Amino acid sequence: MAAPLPRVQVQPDAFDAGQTLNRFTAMVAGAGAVVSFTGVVRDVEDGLIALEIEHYPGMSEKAIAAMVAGAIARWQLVDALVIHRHGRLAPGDTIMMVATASRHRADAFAAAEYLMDYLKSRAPFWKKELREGAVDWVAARDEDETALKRW
Amino acid sequence: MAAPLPRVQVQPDAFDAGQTLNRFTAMVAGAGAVVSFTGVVRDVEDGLIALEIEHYPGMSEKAIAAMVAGAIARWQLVDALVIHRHGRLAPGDTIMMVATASRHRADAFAAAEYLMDYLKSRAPFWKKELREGAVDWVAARDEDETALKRW
Amino acid sequence: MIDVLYFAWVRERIGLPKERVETGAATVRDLVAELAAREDRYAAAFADVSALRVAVDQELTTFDAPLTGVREVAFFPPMSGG
Amino acid sequence: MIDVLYFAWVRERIGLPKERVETGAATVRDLVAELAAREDRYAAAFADVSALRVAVDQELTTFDAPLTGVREVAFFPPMSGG
Repeated sequence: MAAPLPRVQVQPDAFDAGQTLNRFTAMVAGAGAVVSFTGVVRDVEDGLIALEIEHYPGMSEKAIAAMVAGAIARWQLVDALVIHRHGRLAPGDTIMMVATASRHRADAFAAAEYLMDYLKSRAPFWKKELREGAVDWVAARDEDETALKRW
Repeated sequence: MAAPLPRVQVQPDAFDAGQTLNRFTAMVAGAGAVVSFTGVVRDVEDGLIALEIEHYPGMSEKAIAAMVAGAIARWQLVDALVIHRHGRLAPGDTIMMVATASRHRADAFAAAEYLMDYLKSRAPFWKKELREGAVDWVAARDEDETALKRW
Repeated sequence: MIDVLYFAWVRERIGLPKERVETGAATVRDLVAELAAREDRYAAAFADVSALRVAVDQELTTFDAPLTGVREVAFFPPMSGG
Repeated sequence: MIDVLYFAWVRERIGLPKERVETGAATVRDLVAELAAREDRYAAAFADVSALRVAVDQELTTFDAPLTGVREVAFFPPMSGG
């Protein structure tokens, strides 16, 4: 029996999303519905060399834990987890993952979307894109702020 | 390089949801957002011994392929896949899985929910629950039919 | 000749998964009437068509669907997959 | 004494991630005014506070938040995680 997965992990290290999904699913035996979201550094044609993610150590873990507690209070979840990396990532690397488990698929989907919306705009992470000859901080998007209004 | 995953698989065999998620994610290099849904036989306290899933061979594959095509036409998806098992399953077994990939998380979430709503009510599968001394066909739920109205 | 398929409790009630039916029925509804008139087990299965769904040549349709040129008709309860 | 932290381009513009500040500022806004008056790099970082976000003791808050008893204030651009 593997050790239980922590609900919140903020780490520089790579993680295996598929293995995490399987471990999470095995942990939530009462749930019929498991939803996962995986964010991947886009392997686009505009010459991205790397993504650097800065975070606010201490606050990032607390902020995410509060979001997970908020989701658990609001929907009937058996459990939820969030993993978010920081540091330097290459195109194709997995940035982060959310998983939610519920008896009801609607709750699992809603909670996963809620967590993503809050992570995008309320967790203290900042992305910087490194290209040949250019370094740009990724601006927050208005549509991410707007997405929060539905909750 | 592993063979590409088929978009639709209807099969009696168990499959590894985590490994499928990883293979799907590796296939969709242009996508930033991957959503998965995994349906698991609930390990509840009401004495479920097994779930038997009957399907309509031929139609089930075609119906799911049409749903996936519908999702791809409606949202900006890089790709999508559906795996659905039939035959005898035990509590804790994975029944089915949907995965969607998009540049935008909203599209990936919406398409996964759409596929789930259609799979629940429009794909020719029927579930039978086996308990000690009782065998019951699972009735379609009104709320699943209602869920289709939003699309 | 049309292949008629039954699934889930419809299959159990009628007692077979598939049969070839010689019919001149114009629509699914007419075919149901012919089948229901055969024997009690058919009458029981088709007692309430509002509880049934039908596919014609593997496409979901209504009981008013015409049967001209059709090879396969399937009757079953509302689906419960996913 | 308050620990003041800077992240992302605020950190880069000011040129350091963290400093201890001796201040009698009553609110975050007062602290911003004190810092902006120090040097050009601070003035540049705080030129448009509507482009900034603030956390007090690791909780997101507003620029009107009081600083009584506070140990840590952090300034940063809108977040872009996930």
